[in-house]
Amino acid sequence: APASNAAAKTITLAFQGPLTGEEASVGQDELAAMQYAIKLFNAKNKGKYKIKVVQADDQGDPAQSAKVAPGIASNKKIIGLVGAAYSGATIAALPYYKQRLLPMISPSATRVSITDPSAQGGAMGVPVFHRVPPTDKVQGPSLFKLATKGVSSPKVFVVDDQSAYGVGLVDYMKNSIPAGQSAGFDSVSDKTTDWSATIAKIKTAAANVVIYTGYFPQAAPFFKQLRDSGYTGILAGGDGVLSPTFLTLAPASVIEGVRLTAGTVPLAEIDAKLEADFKKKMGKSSGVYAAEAIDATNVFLSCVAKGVSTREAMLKCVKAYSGKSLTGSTIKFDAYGDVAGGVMNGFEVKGGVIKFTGPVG
Amino acid sequence: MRLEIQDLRVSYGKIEAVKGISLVVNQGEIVALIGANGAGKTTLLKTISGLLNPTSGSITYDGEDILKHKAHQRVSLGISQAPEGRGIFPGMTVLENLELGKYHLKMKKSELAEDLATVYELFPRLKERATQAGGTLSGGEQQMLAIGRALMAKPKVLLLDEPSMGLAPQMIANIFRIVTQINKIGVTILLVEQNAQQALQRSDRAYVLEVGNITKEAKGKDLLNDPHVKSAYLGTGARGLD
Amino acid sequence: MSSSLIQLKNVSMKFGGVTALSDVSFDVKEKEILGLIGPNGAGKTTVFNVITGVYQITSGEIIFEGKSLSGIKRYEITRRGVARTFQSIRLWGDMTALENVITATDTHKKSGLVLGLFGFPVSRREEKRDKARAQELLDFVGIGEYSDRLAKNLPYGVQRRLEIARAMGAEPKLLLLDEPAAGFNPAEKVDLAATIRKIRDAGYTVLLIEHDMSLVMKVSDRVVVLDFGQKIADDSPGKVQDDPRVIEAYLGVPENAS
Amino acid sequence: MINLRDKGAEIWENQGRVGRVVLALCGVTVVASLPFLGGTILNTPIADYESVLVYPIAMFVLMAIGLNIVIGKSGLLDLGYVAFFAIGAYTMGLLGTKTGLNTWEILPIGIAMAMFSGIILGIPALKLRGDYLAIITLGFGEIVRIVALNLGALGRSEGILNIPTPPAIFGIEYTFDSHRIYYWTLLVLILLAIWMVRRLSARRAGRAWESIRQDEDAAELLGVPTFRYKIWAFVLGASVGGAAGVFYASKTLFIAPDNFTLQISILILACVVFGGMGNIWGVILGAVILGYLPDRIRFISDARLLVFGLVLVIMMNLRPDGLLPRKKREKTIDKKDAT
Amino acid sequence: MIGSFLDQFWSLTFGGLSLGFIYILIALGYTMVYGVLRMINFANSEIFMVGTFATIIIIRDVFKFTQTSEYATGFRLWLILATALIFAMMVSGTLSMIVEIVAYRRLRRMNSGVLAPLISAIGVSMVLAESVRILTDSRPVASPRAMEKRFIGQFFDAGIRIDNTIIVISALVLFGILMSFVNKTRMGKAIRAVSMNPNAARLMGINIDGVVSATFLVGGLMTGAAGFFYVLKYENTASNIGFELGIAAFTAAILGGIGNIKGAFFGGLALGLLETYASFFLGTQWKAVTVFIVLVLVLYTRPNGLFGEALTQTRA
Ligand SMILES: Nc1ncnc2c1ncn2[C@@H]1O[C@H](COP(=O)(O)OP(=O)(O)OP(=O)(O)O)[C@@H](O)[C@H]1O
Ligand SMILES: Nc1ncnc2c1ncn2[C@@H]1O[C@H](COP(=O)(O)OP(=O)(O)OP(=O)(O)O)[C@@H](O)[C@H]1O
Ligand SMILES: [Mg+2]
Ligand SMILES: [Mg+2]
Repeated sequence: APASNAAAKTITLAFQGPLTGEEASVGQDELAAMQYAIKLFNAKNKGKYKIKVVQADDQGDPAQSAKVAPGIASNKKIIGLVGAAYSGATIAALPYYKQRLLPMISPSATRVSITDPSAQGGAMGVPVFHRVPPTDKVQGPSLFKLATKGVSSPKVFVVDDQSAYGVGLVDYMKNSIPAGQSAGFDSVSDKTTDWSATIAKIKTAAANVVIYTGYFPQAAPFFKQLRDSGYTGILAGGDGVLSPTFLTLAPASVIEGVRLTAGTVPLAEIDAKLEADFKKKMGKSSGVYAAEAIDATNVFLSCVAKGVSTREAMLKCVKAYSGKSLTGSTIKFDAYGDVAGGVMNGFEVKGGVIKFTGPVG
Repeated sequence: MRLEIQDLRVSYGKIEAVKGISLVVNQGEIVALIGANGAGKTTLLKTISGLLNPTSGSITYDGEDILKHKAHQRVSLGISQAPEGRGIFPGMTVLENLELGKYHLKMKKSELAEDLATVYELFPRLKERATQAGGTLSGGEQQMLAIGRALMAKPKVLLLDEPSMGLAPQMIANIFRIVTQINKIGVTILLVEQNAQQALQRSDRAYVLEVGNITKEAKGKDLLNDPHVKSAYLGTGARGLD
Repeated sequence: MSSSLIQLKNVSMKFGGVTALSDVSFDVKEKEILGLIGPNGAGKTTVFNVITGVYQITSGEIIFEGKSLSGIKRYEITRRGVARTFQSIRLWGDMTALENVITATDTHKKSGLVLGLFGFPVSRREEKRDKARAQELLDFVGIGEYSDRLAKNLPYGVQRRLEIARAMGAEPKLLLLDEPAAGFNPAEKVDLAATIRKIRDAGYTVLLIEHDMSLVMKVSDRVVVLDFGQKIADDSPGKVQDDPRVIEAYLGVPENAS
Repeated sequence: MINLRDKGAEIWENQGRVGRVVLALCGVTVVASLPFLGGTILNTPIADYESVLVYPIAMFVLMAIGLNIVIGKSGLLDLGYVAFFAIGAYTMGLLGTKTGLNTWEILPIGIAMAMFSGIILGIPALKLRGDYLAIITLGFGEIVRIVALNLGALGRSEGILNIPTPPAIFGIEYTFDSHRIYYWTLLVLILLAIWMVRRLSARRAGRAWESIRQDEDAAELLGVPTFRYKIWAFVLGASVGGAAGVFYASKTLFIAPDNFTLQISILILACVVFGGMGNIWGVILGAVILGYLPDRIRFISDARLLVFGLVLVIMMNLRPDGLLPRKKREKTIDKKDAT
Repeated sequence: MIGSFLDQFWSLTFGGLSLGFIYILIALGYTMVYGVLRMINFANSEIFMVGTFATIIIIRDVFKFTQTSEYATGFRLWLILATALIFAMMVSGTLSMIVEIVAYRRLRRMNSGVLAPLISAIGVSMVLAESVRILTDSRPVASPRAMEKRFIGQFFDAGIRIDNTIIVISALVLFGILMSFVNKTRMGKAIRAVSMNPNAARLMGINIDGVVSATFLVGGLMTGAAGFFYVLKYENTASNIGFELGIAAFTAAILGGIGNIKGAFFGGLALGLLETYASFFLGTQWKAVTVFIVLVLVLYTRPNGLFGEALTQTRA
């Protein structure tokens, strides 16, 4: 990069998510994706801008978030925040960002209540909060639909990981399960390693569709153990599972045919070259929510390119933004900060890669 | 086998408990060490066995500097101690406690039998209680166990810290007999005792220790008649009580 | 004779196969020094343990000031007026000598917590008085100069005396001393004998376990002898000393008792 | 290394009444003016300095003082202290959102709830010793979290939202971002807790706890009602934790089970031991440092917890009794038992 | 519910058993150290975690398996398994000894009580977990499957799978070796002696440092083996798995009576089964609560665990 460019305009953005501790993988992956988007942006603008990223590590914990947020909020240089990665941390941080009007775009906080005017707290994210992925409200029913697609008499067993994300998905899915199609529910700590009991329940219930609403680190061993126990039905999961790393966590035979939903698409599926480039530039393969994080960053960056350099302008610009996501769908935020008309995409693991199977409609 | 201590100083933090002591224990001797509470007797014995490190001075055994050996190595050299407070392993049975006395000898169980029999003969109570946990023994029984255990080690030099403490009169007599007996079979003995009367009678030589210093050295029997010793350690003759 | 302060009635104590006490009965009269002797393992310390509630007796009854002690919590027994020393020293090593005593003195005071939290904190004056009393007790047993030293760093003999002072701190009517003279030289034993007498003269009743015959015979008003968990004698010191059973079981053929 | 504790105690002892009052006032003033030092070297990168003063620092200090009663004073190894914090917080969360009660009214209720659960836990647990007690308390801490995670009434993993801030008191207004006000309020709570602990432990109760810690059997046999004192220690510790919880919930407006993990219990324990178990000033110092450090070293980003761990290892090895150890090395003697 | 429980009884039992055996091995890591130092070795969970990574390194990097590789068979399979097991044990054993030197030794020499080492071990544990997290990019890592998970038999309705069988049998063998090591050699006695009275132990000629090192080594070996079996069964690991499993194994050790090898055995089994049954009956989310309640009940009636000896046998 031309370091000589003294005219480079310095723009500071922030990322908030878990960067250390137990949950670090999610945040580290999103951060890498954000930095990747910035690299691309810089390459395109040839040193016109100098984009700095403040890393606000909240360990995925609301308590940590509450002390980081005021610091980020009062740092006037920061004009946009990618994050927070987790809904709980988002909620804890919101009061501060709202007060200082710091625009935020989350790649992965999907809790409905943040943008739902009828929820407790009444769309508490307005006006600063935006998010790229569709909410649990959209994803829950879609996931169910995708999982049962083509199954003549589905008996669905749903397992959540006790996280707000997983439980939320189940809550919104429940209403859309037709009578007689439910085989049961289980709620399993996200630290679980042995799944025998859950598997026994699934077998007892003679389920032929199993949906896991949680993240890929647990999904892989769960699916593995389930398959190894002789289960032959359908396996499905939400965007928490949709990670390239997921593919490395279980034998190809086990995860063949796993159905997944997400608002976006893994980089490799969008374009294998993109993923290869990512790996080259970032030194590791892209992670879960990579596309979302890139999309979120791009929204800010495109505003920067338009000359935005204050929070007020940024907020305005984000609200007015309309552009294409990596997948080609339109990103445009509604009054509550959700992507208007967000659709869920369906995926299936085929031959060791995650294949896009079209929107779940 | 000669234990020689030169100018030994030992401190607990800033307090010096042993202030430059020199003494000698010759092969085959019984040497008694008497002194009031807090004189530093226990400290001296602990330093010899390696539980404490001196600040200066030297201890040689058989001409060899033993300060460079750690406590557990000194046991292999043949120095064994029945410590103050007995040092029983409370959760182990009497038998296990005794067996541990032979730990450093790496013996098979069968090889224990003979020595075990000897100890049991000296202290029949221990045999009766072979399977009782050491920690539940009575005070005197524990004392017997501690001495028995030290004997199991087949020491060349035996350090006894108040072996008669807590024992019934009959047993005390017994203990001193035992001390003489094992001395006869060649064990060198350094004996710390409050029962100065008995100790001095049985010992070849004796040292008097006062606040960290040696103030007298003489033949045991001679000290019995020393007026100062008499008044300070023999209670002007035990008769004074009657 | 004055009335008995504590009575053991047919007390037995079994540990699995070991019978530590079998059918033992005796009493301790008020303001008396009762010597309790017997060979090692005869059951002397066990007597202390059953009185203070460490063990629940297998059968029999223990009566203190007319009331049975069975089923009473250990600390309650102390509060009723029984305190002991330990054969193997059990001081609170990381407290100073003085604090060891004051802690026991607190026994009879109202709980420091309720008072401290909701009422007045223990007043400075009262605290001062307790301290003074504890210091007195240390002086009384002759170790006043050690009051500021941590108990664990004290020489053995001082620790033994501190055990006595601490037990006295609990203001017992009955003081149980378990081999207080162990580790003392004869001269110190003479001192200790005087101290024990002083204790009695100060109004305590003393039950004394000791192996040093000259000491026991000198200070005791009466002596009870145990052997293999059974009482074999209960009489004045002089008589006990001459009792052939006692000689056989305990004293042994008198060695030149110089 | 110089013995800070003894130096401090010496200075204190050499003062008369007036001198002590002056010293104490100076101390309080310095501490109370900490929020104004945000521009100095003390500032925490990224995280907000004043928020860090409130949570974790002041909050940790309060909890560490509470835990110190349990572990430092009476020697009970409690690995589930966060439970009381959680109970206080959830009491605030539930009552604050479901009833009209305000923070000041809920405070005593939260404390009472925590104390009550302290008794419930204490009765079976305090019959156990050492590490058995540790695992039971650890389990209890987890249970409280799991119950919160699974009970609909407690909001499950979504937690409780919109918890009200305290209403104005003495003309002091509380808003969610008035960190200084919260800090000063916490300071008052901390002073109260210090006062309580000192009042309780300087004299009788302190000695009783100390004796229990060192030899419980001997204590019981010399008339100390050990079980009662242990329960008391537990309950008092719980009350401080509960108070911290109530106030915490009322500050963050939003609580979720994730705020009350076992890690918090462990951290608070680390504060206590790191600072100097049993010595309230040490404990406070420990909590300040361990609360502050992770945020001060945010500039090392990825490795900051690693560094934090290293600091624990190194400092414990250098100062096993903590930064400001429990009182008393004897006046003339250092404790170095050569054994 | 009961009916379906009976249907699933044997598969639940097999699942619980093999989990139980993994608990046992980790619990032995805790118990060995506790047995000699009377301290909870908080870093043991990370020693386990490192053992799982050691296993994966052998399978993935040395024998070059990937998620799409053919399964190994015959001699090659056993060679791989044996290499991985031994390597994991060695790595964990060595690490365990290092932990002792770094976190415990100095403090032990200073007689510092139990809490300082506890915190120092927690520090070591953070350092280990965070280092591995950074090295692995905060991601979970899977072990490619080297061995086909065949069913080698049928017991009532439940299939008996080869990996579970291997775990149970080898864990039993390891346990047997450990038992005889501790009981038959002088070491076992030395360990107990040191734990009861270190100074008296030195007077018996016992080298305390040596004994302590050896127990950490043995505990580490067992924990490392657990890491291997864990990977064999679950084929997954991450920098943060130690914590949860460590707590579980520690609970097992307490349940059985900590410091007691037999206790670790039965505690581990009991916990493995209890967790599995309780998850099935009461819902997985109440598993930990059930375990806690059972633990309280057991300890209330047996304050030293199922097999624990009273630690303090000194009398008043
Ligand atoms: N751990 C310790 N810390 C500090 N001082 C100690 C320690 N142990 C002993 N001392 C002090 O060292 C001095 C010598 O003590 P030592 O135990 O050697 O005496 P002793 O002659 O054996 O007495 P006794 O006859 O009472 O057993 C005493 O003043 C004692 O207070
Ligand atoms: N908890 C116990 N379990 C088994 N045996 C016990 C227990 N407590 C005491 N004993 C036995 O009971 C007997 C009496 O013990 P006690 O301590 O009362 O003896 P003692 O008369 O005080 O002896 P000493 O003079 O040696 O102190 C001893 O043989 C002892 O081993
Ligand atoms: Mg001595
Ligand atoms: Mg006795």
